[in-house]
Amino acid sequence: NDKVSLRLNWLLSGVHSIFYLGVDKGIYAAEGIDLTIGEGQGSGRAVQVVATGGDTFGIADGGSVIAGVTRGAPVRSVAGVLNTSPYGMSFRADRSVETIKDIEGKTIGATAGEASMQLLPAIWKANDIDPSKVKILNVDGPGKLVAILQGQADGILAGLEGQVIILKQKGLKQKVFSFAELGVNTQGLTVIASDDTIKNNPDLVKRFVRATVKAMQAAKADPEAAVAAAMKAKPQADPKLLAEQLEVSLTLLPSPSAPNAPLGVMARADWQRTLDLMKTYQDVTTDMTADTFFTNSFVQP
Amino acid sequence: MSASFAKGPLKRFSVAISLIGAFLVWELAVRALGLPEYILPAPSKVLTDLVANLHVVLPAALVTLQPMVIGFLAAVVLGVALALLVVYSRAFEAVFYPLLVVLQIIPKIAIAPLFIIWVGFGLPSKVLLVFLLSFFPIVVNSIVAFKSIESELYDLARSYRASRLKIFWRVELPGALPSLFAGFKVAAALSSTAAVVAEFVASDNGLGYLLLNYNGNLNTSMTFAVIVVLSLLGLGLYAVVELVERWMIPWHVSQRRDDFTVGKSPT
Amino acid sequence: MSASFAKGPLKRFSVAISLIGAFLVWELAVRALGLPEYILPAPSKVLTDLVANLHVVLPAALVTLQPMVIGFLAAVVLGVALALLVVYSRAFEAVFYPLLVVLQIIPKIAIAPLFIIWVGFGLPSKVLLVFLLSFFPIVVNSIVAFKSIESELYDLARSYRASRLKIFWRVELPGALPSLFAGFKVAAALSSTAAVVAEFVASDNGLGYLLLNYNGNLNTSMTFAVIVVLSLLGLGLYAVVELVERWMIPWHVSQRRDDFTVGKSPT
Amino acid sequence: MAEAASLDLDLSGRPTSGAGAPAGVVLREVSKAFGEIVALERVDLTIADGEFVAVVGPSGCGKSTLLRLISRLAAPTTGSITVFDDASPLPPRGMSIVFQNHVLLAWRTVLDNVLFPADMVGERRDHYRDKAMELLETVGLAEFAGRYPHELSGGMRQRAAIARALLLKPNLLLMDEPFGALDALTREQMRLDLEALWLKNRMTVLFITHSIDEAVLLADRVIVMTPRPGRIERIMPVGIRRPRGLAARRDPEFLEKSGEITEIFLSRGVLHRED
Amino acid sequence: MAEAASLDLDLSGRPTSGAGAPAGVVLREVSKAFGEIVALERVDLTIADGEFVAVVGPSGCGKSTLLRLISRLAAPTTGSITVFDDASPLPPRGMSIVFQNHVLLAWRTVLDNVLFPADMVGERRDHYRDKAMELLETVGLAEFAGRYPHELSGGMRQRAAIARALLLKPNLLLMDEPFGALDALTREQMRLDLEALWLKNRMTVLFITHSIDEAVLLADRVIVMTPRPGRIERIMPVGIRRPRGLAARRDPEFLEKSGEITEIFLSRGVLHRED
Ligand SMILES: Nc1ncnc2c1ncn2[C@@H]1O[C@H](COP(=O)(O)OP(=O)(O)OP(=O)(O)O)[C@@H](O)[C@H]1O
Ligand SMILES: Nc1ncnc2c1ncn2[C@@H]1O[C@H](COP(=O)(O)OP(=O)(O)OP(=O)(O)O)[C@@H](O)[C@H]1O
Ligand SMILES: [Mg+2]
Ligand SMILES: [Mg+2]
Repeated sequence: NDKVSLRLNWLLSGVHSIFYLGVDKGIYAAEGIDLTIGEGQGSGRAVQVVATGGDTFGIADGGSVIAGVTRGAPVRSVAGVLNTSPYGMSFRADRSVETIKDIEGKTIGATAGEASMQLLPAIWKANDIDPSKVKILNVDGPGKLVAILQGQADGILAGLEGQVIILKQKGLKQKVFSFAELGVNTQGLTVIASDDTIKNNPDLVKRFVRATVKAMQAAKADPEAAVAAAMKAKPQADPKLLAEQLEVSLTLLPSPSAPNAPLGVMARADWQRTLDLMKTYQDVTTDMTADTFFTNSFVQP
Repeated sequence: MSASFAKGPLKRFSVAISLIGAFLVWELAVRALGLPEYILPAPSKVLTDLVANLHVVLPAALVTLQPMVIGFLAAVVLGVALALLVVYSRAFEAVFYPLLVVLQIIPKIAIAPLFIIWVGFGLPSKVLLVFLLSFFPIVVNSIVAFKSIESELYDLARSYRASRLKIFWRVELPGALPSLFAGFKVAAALSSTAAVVAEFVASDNGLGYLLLNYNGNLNTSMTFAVIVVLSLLGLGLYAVVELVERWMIPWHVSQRRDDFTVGKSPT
Repeated sequence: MSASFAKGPLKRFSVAISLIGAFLVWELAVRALGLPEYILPAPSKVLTDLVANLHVVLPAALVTLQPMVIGFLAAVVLGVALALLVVYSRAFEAVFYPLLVVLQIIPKIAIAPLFIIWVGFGLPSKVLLVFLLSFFPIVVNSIVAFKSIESELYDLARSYRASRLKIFWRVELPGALPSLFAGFKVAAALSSTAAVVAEFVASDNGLGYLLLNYNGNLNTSMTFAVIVVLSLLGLGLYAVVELVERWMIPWHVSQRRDDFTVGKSPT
Repeated sequence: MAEAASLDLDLSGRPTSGAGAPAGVVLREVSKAFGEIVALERVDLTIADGEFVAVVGPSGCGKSTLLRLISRLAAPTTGSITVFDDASPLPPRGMSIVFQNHVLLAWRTVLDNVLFPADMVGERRDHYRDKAMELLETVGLAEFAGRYPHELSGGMRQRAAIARALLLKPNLLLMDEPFGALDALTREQMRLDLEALWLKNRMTVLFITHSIDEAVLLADRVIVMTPRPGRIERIMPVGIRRPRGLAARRDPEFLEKSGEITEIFLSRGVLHRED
Repeated sequence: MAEAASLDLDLSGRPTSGAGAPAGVVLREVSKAFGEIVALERVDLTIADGEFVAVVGPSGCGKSTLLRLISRLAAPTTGSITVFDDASPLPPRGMSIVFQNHVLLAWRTVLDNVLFPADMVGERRDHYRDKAMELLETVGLAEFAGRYPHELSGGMRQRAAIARALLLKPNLLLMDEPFGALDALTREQMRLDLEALWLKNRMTVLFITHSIDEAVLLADRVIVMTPRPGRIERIMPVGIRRPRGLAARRDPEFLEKSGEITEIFLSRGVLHRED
């Protein structure tokens, strides 16, 4: 059996229970893979660690893959997990934000450096919003939650499968917009591997991707089992939270650009849009094409 | 007469009393102000949650304790050694001391990700971070300590042609202990913070990891529970350092204040 | 003879030389090992990027400098004052010193989000965090400093019925300066880290904010550029503290080593 | 207490007792113990205002302890002390002490050390600068005014401490072996200077010394103490005419009194007559 | 250098010069300056092995500096020094010093302070415990063996330092005003004890004192120094028969020699003849 490690993009959350389920049900083992899962500290970190060979595979969002690859990190996305962007905005229901236009004059909490914040200019542009009328409050993750709960912020940037659910659990009535529906869908979470692994051990990648797709299917079929598998590995987690997060994540698996594509297959359009947005709104300059960053050859042999 | 006030068992009591007092004030404040749990949970809630999750928190505490203690001990040994080099060798002082200072001033938290890439996730990078965060107070205090030793004591030792090693063990070390311990205490107090920071960046277990989890989920009462446990670890290390201090330097002025009349000045 | 080696301009040179040396080692390492930029950018690249973005980094540096300096000064004043209370009043020592220690040991980084709620966004919460992170080394060192003052000096002052205030200004403070400055230095070295942590938690400008942004974009070379600037701020504060020390205590043993023969021991 | 309060108005700092007879230092049944070590036992002593008293006694007999008690820097274990009719536990106003081990401030120059008392009583240093330089001249340290204590020899440090004690014209001067680190001749000179100063100012002086000759040559009365636990063995008045100067060494009373004190110590076994 | 190396084999630590005549301490044209302050100027001095030499001179004339140079704790500005034929700049083997200000280790009991030299030369403390207690007995501190220095009086500290210096049977004993903090009688007793010890062991002794009498009573030769810049004014041999004991005070040579030294100082203006 191949000893393989997977670096998650963040601490355990609902979507990750897919992988724990895969281990628990022996899906990876059946492909001859002995998998260890390690939680992570952001997609960027996962890109760095996979690029240097610290871990065999990683989970990272499309933006981080582009940022890394354009700066020389030898990695590539080999399978899509969340093909719909999980980025979103959540508002307090009592602040009368009915349409996205109502955001003018409001204060939203965001964390410096978080990917969704850098896409805000695209949101403004796509929805004809005057950026000078929106006040941004910069706080870290937990601070954001407190700010909206306390009413210091009218809304926050919140992951659809993450903080939105936490806020719901805290009893907050919210009005949620997803970036995808606001016209700014970027490539969501993907499985990445280093160029080395892809070149020297394509079979391993193929087996890993195949198992991952099977795990996604298994999780769709039995979300409760997935949560149970995650709880087994991480007993301190909150099963109700995981279940709700997973439920939302499962709705984000397909891309709106290609709603009927098989699980794991990424849409070039999503990558292209992500790349364009980053070139326009972030300090990414490159002549690389969208195909440099991903390949569907392992999902669709 | 006031000399006997805070001594012996009463002294130890007073620590407990002031802690309990602080907890009471906290509980009352939460109730009186009706603070929601996600802003400041009541200590009673924190305690019940902590007890309910002991099976998770205790193993994590053990995981965190390791880099804390190892990193601290490394900082003590290497910090004192570096200070000696700085004090003895002008060349070393000229070349490496600035680097030490720079190393300290660089915000380790910002470059912590590099450690992971270099040293890997887990214990080694945690130990390294704890060491880096806590060795500087030791170096600085040790330098002051060694430089403050009266030159007459050196003269006495040298008049017997004592070797450097003997001078170190019999004159410099005992003479420097009071200031050395000031550095050890600051470092001990920093080490729990350091361990948790290390786990923020480079770990998937331990109290820092739990903290990130609970914090991310806005589970404030468990966040506080972990902070309490973490603080207890830190206090434990600090208390051990203070105990060792009391045991090693019973002769120091700061320890024998009875015939010493500061603060009872007549005017 | 070796006494004159590291003095005067040479000493200042040696700082520069050792820094330049460190940069050279870094550059060579990056080239020799062929490290990619996303792991460790070469200093030359960092420098050019920094220069290109000075218009962004400099204003941010000014923003960060404020909480750093204000928080540090607050820590100096309040830290020394608290130490005096601990040294003078047994009651205070018994009740509040344990709380001080606990306050220090609690990982502030973990409860930083709460500060924002309590103190508000922006400068106040940053100052508070810098203060909390840097005042403890000052308190501990000050306590040692004040407790180590020879009781004979107190006797002398008291024999003239000197007021507490006079004893403080004329005896305790000058006598305690060497140890006080050890604490100040440790605190100064911590203050840049503290400011950046504060900005991580809650800020929409400053170097910490830039750091988060560049880090998020995997822009390692600008990340390092910001770290360099941040370190320079910290070094600047540290250097100011050292200058003040040299100016205030030219008489201290640690400053007059010329007729002092440690390290040139014959054996 | 009411009396003490009213005395505060007397700016000379030297109150006189109501009855008109000037009282200096009065010790009644004073004892001092450090744990099991009894340093002083049941000492009764009265020093008149303006009197010059010397204390002699074997090493470790409690002389320095006696000085600390009178200065109120330490409290007696039992017994009562009044200084200038004041029984309060505060150091008396107008007191100066020369400590046995000099006690100079390492961070001040010699001149600033001599000016230290001015700082302590809240007077402007400048007013005393000339006086301080004059005193340094007297003790032969004028050249070293700008140096730091660590640059002085042992005897020079002691002289600096003496100059400091004289800065504010004390009316109670407590000296603990003030000439102990001086060579015989500098010592003789300092003795002459001190006598001259005393004749001019008539302050109350308690002078601890380990030289019997010095005690007899300087004092109106010599207090002879026994080995630990310290008690007063004898109080010996010395009537030699003043100024005594160098000539006093040839005075028959000098020879007689110093011989007598030596005899006391010999009889006490402080010195074994082995030859 | 070759000679020095071969001497290392002499475990007695006291080499003799090749010619057979024992050489103790030799100073040639030795000067020492601290910045502008010239402490010693062109000092030439030879002390024979086993000789007892005393140094007297006014306060600040450079006596302590002379001791530091001979002990090799400080280097001369110019000139050369050999000790037991050894010109290396290391402190001589078998040397013990009594420093002017005692220098006790605050964190050690009196007994452990006396045992300190054993630690320094790497001998087991236990071997010396009896010897140390005996020495403490001699200086009258046996009771205080377990106490810390801050619990001692000034004179008691000095006696502890003397006991320490004698622990290892030094063959070169440098004493800087060792009896300065002692009362006249304890001092006399210590003088007798020191003479007895010297007669037994015949170590080379350099004895700095501010008592002319003490110098004449103890020494084979008395070195008289001038005020700063310190030079040797006169070297005066003292031929009084040994053991000198208490009786020596009545010896005509004692009176003659001490009078002569006093005259030197008087003529030097150390003491003003004002009456
Ligand atoms: N702080 C202290 N703790 C314990 N014992 C003390 C303390 N101070 C003094 N003593 C003891 O009190 C006794 C008297 O000491 P004191 O200093 O008064 O002697 P002294 O007469 O001045 O002697 P000397 O002439 O040697 O200076 C001594 O036995 C000493 O050990
Ligand atoms: N470290 C130093 N720095 C500057 N000057 C010094 C230093 N040590 C000694 N001196 C000077 O050297 C001279 C001689 O000092 P030394 O201590 O040898 O005198 P001494 O003869 O021992 O005097 P005393 O009898 O007072 O102890 C003094 O004028 C003193 O000021
Ligand atoms: Mg005394
Ligand atoms: Mg001297």
